[in-house]
Amino acid sequence: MTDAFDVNTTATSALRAGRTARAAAVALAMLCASTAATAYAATQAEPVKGGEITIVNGSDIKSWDPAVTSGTFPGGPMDMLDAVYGFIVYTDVNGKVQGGMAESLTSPDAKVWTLKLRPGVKFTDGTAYDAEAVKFNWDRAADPATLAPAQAFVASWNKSIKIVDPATLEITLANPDRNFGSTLAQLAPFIASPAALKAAEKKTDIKPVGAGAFLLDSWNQGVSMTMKRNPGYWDQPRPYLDTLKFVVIPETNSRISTVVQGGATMMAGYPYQFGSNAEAAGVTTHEIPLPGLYRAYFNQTKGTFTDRRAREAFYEALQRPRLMKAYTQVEGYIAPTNYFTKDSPFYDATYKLPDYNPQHAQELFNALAKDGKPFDIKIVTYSNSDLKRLGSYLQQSLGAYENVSVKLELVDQAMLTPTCKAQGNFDLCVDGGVLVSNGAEPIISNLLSSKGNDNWGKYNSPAMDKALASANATMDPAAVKAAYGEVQKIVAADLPLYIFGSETRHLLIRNNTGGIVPSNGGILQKQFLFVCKEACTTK
Amino acid sequence: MTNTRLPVAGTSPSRLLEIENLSVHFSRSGKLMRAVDGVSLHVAAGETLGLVGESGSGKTTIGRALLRLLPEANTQWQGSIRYQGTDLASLSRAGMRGMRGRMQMIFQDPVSSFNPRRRIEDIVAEGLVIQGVPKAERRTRVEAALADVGFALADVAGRKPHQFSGGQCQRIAIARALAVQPDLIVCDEPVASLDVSVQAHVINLLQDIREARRLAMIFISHDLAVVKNVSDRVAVLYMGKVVEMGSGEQIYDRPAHPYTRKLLEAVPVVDASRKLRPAADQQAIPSRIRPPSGCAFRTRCPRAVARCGEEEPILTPAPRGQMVACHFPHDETAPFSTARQA
Amino acid sequence: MSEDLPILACRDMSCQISARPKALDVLQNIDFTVARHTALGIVGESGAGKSMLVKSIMGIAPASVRVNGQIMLDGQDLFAMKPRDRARFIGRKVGIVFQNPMTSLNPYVPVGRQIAEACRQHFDVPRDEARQRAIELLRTVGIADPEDCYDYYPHHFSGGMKQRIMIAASLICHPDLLIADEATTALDVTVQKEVLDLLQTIQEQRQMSMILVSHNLGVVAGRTDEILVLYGGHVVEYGPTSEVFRNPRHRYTEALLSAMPHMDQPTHTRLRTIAGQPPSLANKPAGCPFAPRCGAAEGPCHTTMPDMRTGTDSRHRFACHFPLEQTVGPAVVSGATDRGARAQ
Amino acid sequence: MSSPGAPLVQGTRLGDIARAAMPATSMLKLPGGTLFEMLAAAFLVFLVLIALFVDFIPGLVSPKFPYGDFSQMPDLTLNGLLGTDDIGRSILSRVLYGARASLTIVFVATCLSVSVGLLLGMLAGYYRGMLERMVDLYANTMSALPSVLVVLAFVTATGTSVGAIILILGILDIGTYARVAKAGVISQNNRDYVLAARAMGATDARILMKEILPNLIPALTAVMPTLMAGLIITEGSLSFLGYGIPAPAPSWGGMIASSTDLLSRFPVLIVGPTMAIVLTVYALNTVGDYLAHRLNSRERGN
Amino acid sequence: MTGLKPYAKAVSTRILAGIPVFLLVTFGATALSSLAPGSAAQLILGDNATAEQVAALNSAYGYDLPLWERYLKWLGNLLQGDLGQTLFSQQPVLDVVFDRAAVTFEIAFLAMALSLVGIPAAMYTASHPGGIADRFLRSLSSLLLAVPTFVIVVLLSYVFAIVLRWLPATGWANFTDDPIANLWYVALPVICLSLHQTAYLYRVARNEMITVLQEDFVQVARARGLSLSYIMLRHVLRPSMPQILTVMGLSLTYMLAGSFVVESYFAVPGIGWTVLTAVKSHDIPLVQAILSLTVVIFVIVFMLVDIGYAIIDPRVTVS
Repeated sequence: MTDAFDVNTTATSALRAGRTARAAAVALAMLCASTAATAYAATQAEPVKGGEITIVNGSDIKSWDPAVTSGTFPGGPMDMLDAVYGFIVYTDVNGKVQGGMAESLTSPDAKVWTLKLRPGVKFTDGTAYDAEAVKFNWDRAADPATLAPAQAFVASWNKSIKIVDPATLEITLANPDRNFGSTLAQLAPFIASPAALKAAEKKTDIKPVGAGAFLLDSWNQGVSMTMKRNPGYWDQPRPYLDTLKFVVIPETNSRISTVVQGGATMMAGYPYQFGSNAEAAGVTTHEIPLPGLYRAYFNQTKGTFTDRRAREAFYEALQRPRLMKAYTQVEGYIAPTNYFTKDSPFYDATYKLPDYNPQHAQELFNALAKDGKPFDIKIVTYSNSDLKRLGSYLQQSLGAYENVSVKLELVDQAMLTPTCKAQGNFDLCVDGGVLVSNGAEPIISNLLSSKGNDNWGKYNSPAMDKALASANATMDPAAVKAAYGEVQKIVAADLPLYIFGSETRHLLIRNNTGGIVPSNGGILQKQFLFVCKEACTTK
Repeated sequence: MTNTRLPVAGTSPSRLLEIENLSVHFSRSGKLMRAVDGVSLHVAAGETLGLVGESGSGKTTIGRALLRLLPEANTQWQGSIRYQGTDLASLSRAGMRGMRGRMQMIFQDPVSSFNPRRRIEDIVAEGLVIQGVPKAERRTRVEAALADVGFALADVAGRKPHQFSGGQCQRIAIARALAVQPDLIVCDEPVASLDVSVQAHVINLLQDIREARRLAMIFISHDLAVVKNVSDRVAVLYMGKVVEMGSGEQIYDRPAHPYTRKLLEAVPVVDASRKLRPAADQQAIPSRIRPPSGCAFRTRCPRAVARCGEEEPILTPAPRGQMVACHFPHDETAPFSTARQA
Repeated sequence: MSEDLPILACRDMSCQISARPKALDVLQNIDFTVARHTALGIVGESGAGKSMLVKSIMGIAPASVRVNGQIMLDGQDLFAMKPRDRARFIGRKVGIVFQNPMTSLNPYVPVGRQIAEACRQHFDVPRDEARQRAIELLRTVGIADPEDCYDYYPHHFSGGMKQRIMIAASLICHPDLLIADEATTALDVTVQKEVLDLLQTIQEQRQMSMILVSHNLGVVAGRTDEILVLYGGHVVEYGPTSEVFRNPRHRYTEALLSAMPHMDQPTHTRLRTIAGQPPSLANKPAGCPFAPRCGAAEGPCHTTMPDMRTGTDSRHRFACHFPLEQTVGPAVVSGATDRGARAQ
Repeated sequence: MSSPGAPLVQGTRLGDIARAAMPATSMLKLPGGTLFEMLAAAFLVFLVLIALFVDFIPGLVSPKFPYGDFSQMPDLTLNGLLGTDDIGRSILSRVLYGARASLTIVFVATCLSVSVGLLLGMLAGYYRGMLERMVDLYANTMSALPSVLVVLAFVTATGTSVGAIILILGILDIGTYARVAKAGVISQNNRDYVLAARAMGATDARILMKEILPNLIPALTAVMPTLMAGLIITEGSLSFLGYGIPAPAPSWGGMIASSTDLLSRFPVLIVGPTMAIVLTVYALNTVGDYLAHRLNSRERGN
Repeated sequence: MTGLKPYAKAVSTRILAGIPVFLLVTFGATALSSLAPGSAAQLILGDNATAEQVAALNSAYGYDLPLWERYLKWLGNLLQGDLGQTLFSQQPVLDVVFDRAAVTFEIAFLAMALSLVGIPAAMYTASHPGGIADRFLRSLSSLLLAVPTFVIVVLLSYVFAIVLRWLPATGWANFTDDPIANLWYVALPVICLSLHQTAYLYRVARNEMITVLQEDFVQVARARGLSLSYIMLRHVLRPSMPQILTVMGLSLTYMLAGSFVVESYFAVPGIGWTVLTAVKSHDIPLVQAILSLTVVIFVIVFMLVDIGYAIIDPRVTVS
């Protein structure tokens, strides 16, 4: 769930976040579900047609395969895929599923879902963006050979897709899933022209032919990508922009100064990275008000952390706000008490993760040593400077205890997932970045259910699986809240993850940028973007 | 006084070293250069053979060839070098190593002929170590060799070459050669880089040693006066060939080859009684890579006629007894010696 | 610029190299003159200070060398001039040929230009005229095809040829004085003779003065009018060449003469040796520099530097407390016993 | 052509005399070098002492544990002299311990490349032929490629461990040392003392070890500081790019890298490690120049 | 020295010597794919790929073949002018490499041109050794040589792009598209690259000139009363050039491929940055192509240097 960009970014100032969050909340109140006419967060200006916007990312995509998606965060690979394919549905900042390329995705019982497509939408090769095309893409994603990360998810329901008419599909799930829409938006949102997909012999041959707001004009691998507006886009007069560019700049500082100097329009990051540049003329920061969690995986299949006492000791040994400060160099973090934070509707104050308690932690370390299970861990994380700092801080803080031994392994970007997820070669694995947890699902299941896609620590608790299943199976808010109460209870009891901070993302943007509509983890809906004639984004 | 000997064909037992038809060719970037071209020489025990000639005449190459010290790359040589009947050319490296105790060399530059990082006593003992002389004996022999050149071991022990002057270094070099008790020493310009006030020392020393040990020497020098002083016999080299060979008196008083005469005339003489009359002649020195046809000296020779370009003169006995390679050898006394005797 | 004014006069000249712990005296109390149309030989072994003397006269001694005293060139006091003017003045008045023809010519510049450049700089001679002069000089020094050779680079020439080119270059400004600093040392005997002959011819034809610097007594013997013997930075003997050779008064000169092997000695003649080593810059004897090696040295020799004395010939001067006796007659060069009689 | 005609005093070129008497460009000249060169050498000695005895500096905190709050400005205490880093460790302590890391890596890598390079270079220079061509090929290849690229490619393959970094840094300079050694052997091969040893019947091995090797040491020593300075920079670049010695071990490049991201907020973080790298490289270069100059004048003096 | 012969010889010698280097380097690049953990396939397929799937894709790319076979195949394709396509964007590698090389060439050449100011500076200080200018430039050049490029880059971009905002922090415009913008963008990278280079060139040139100044022929020129400036220009500059040329050749090859830090920090799409990301993402065809280019550049530059020697030094017959 991470990518190069995410790796380079991290947390935020709680104070700053709070202020911007309020401003954003006002704007969000005006957000309307199906039309985008009022969807200009913090923007007063009227949309202007034409112009060019440049989004700076830290790395380039590896493939145009619509089924191979990962990282719903701005600057991640989905950012570029979205411009070409468009989200079929997306989750808005309130956690509500909205229509994107499709008109709506609805269900009366969380079991049978109806997807209504917009009539007359065409791929840029002229073929129809219709039910057949959608089904083709999903069938393809369900094929293990496609290697889609969402393969298991899609395969659990793709057989049941019923094409009602060219603009309507009916999907019947095996089990009710309240969060089907947001999961879909996260895992399998892109539909490419079947013709283009069929034409490609190898994955790398896939040409980006979608029905999204933009057309790929040129791609200079690792450097930049230029897109032109799709003249046949369904939602005229959108997209407003003539040209959308993505440029790759690996260095965070260079990215920031590029935006500050006007060399690019926006980059995603965290206020601590922006520093005084956020105050520079011509730019502003924009919070994406989606709280996310920083977490690390305990390896629960082998090693020290199979013992709950070790996990408890880990929690108790460290001051999490200080860890966050070490990570982001910014003051004011509050340690999350559980998976859900205070501003979540599911928050339950009863069940709390262990707090800082060095004496008890030391007792636990001693006890573990006495039992012949010394606290001897390997922390695996990325080698970028933020995570290196985090890892070093963990190592040095734990090192102050007796009977503790900590190794730190910093791995290359491409190697973290294989090392942690595939090989399970770690005790604690930190992949950095926040995992957006606004709607709880599908992320919470991915993290905590025994079959969860992001459950790198292989946490396995039947009670947790059951609680998560029941939360998903109902549309009744009270039942959901009760189920999530149970989840928090189990989390506090089992300590399946190390949850150490919460954060929202920010954009550093030129202040003449309008039409900022975040979706999912913060990826902007590019068709709304426009260039104002003068500064139009509030500071 | 001088043991002048007419060169005789065939091997005689008194001949310590016999070089026959030695040719050495260097190839430099595809071009072949004949450094030595069909040279035959011999040295008897206790005899000093002087080799004179200008730069590039092949003196040094001959010296190195007969000790088999020429670089192996880009060098071909042929001919036979017999040392007391043993053909050095056919010896293996190890076999040659055995011979090295009997032939030694002294080099021109006393400073560069010593490894600057080694101590004098080690340098002098080097040959003995290699020849496998036991340690106890080594010391006495080093001491003796140093004593022969006027040093006490105690004075030089522990010191490095740079602490000695050029003349002292050359004496140490002699000691190094003597330590292995050779029968023959090749001296390659041993006094060329020494000041006049110092070179006399070294020359006298070499003479003393030669007499005391009945050493044979090959004395290579461009300085005709020095060669005259030390040599029993003298061979004059020109462009890799022996052009004249005979006793010192023969060569110096009645040089038969025009080149020898030219050399002798050119030697600056400490004679301030009259101001010299400058001559205006000058001839180009021919290329080593493409030597002229016939006699190599003909381009500089005032006596050259057509025959000299067609036919290469071979070394034949001249009327006065020396061997000369010239179609028209001189047979009068040298003009300068006439002047002196006048 | 009168004709009887010497072309060069060094008065009480000395050179010091600034060094630690103390400055080194390279040359001390050098006094000599070079008359017009005459040749002076300067003789000395290595370290005697020959090179430094030449460089000091030419004004090209290294920056760490301090030159004191007075050098009058063509009646002008060199040290009274500004450095730039001095360099130009010397460049015009003096031609110099150095020891090593291989390194004295810039391998990157055609020889013709190296010959012509000085007169282009000093006299603003137009390019073509300078070229003509250079070609003429090349012809004078005996280079065949001088027109073609003008554009050749030094590596096309042999050592002797290069030295001829150096001589040509030294003549381009019509100098009054030609200095040949070991100009033939690196050459083969036959070539050496040719070059020496050339130098002498030119000096005589062009009515120049010449300084012939050499370590080899034989080189200067028949070719100079006067000779200056340097030892350890001092002038030990100075006088008419024939007089000095016939009748050396300083014991060093005499020893040097008798230490040389001669071609008219029989084979295996023992040479007379001089004990010890020439003095080094760092530890010079306090008195006569030759005293430690001199058989006749006594008390004062080791403590005081002898003054210059004058022999019967007033032009013959020498610095020795106990000079050799004046021999009469031309027959014997010196008292060296084993050298035998040398016919004159 | 080896016959040296009549070069009686050929060794004395005018320039040599001039060179020997060149004025020192610095005003104060100490035995053998300028004050500045002495200072540089003293600094290196100091650095080596630090690397050896950093554990015993009284009052110096560990480079791995926090000393104060994060990213603090420098103060006048020992540990706070250069401030604290982004997780509260004493930058001074990390710089000093980083010296140990850098010097160890560079030293061991240099030992490796010198020993292999020397061996290859000696054999190549002595026997020429195929071996010489191989050594040339290797050295050419290495100089055709930017060192950071070679190291990166290698480290991607082996992973970042101190051993791997030492190995690859060592491999980098083998070619250069081999070339220097080779040139030294070739220039000595026809020196009279080698000929003399051969005339004495010395075996190749004996000539190489006893005659040639000792005289290669100065030339190698003279290039060593400069190459070591290069290695310090390469190692720093490697750490800077994130492929250096693994954290939390202190390394100068790594410290610079982690301070780079925070440059606009805490510019002071970059000062300590940058100074350390710059001074060390400066000192090494100065000493290298000095050695090269000394060697040069001695060589020419001969 | 007759006609073009030395040049032809320089060219052929260098090409012949370059071939084994070329083979060795490109073979190394090929081997990299088997040595490095992870693979392009892994990156393309994403985190969910199983080992079998990765292996399958690898075999589709031919990465399962034995190393030498893969290498021969690559060589064969190369001879047909086919360098393959980039693994991810499917651009022809040749186009990518030429595009990016043009960028790097521009930066490198400008940096080289800028660094030439070191030569007149060296001429002045070499002829006035020990003077104020000499001491100042010597200290300055030593200092510049001691500052690693990555520090220079960080500091200069901090000062000029972030604090002062005089120059753009990143970006690129092609000279053909917009010459002014091109110069604007190129300024910081060029300055960063050339600082080190200038210092190095200056030092080499100064030391070489000091050495040449002690040559006998300079003493002769001085003895002939020629002016110092004339001596520097006519007698010192040219003999110093071979050494200077060697250094320029070496640093040009270095700059052409070695500007990783500069290029990636300033996001300049040159080959340094490209090869860096290509190595990280296992884009082997790209790595191979760039390394090949590096070697070719190396050979060409040294060929030019040799030709330069032959032009400068009349003695050279090119060994």
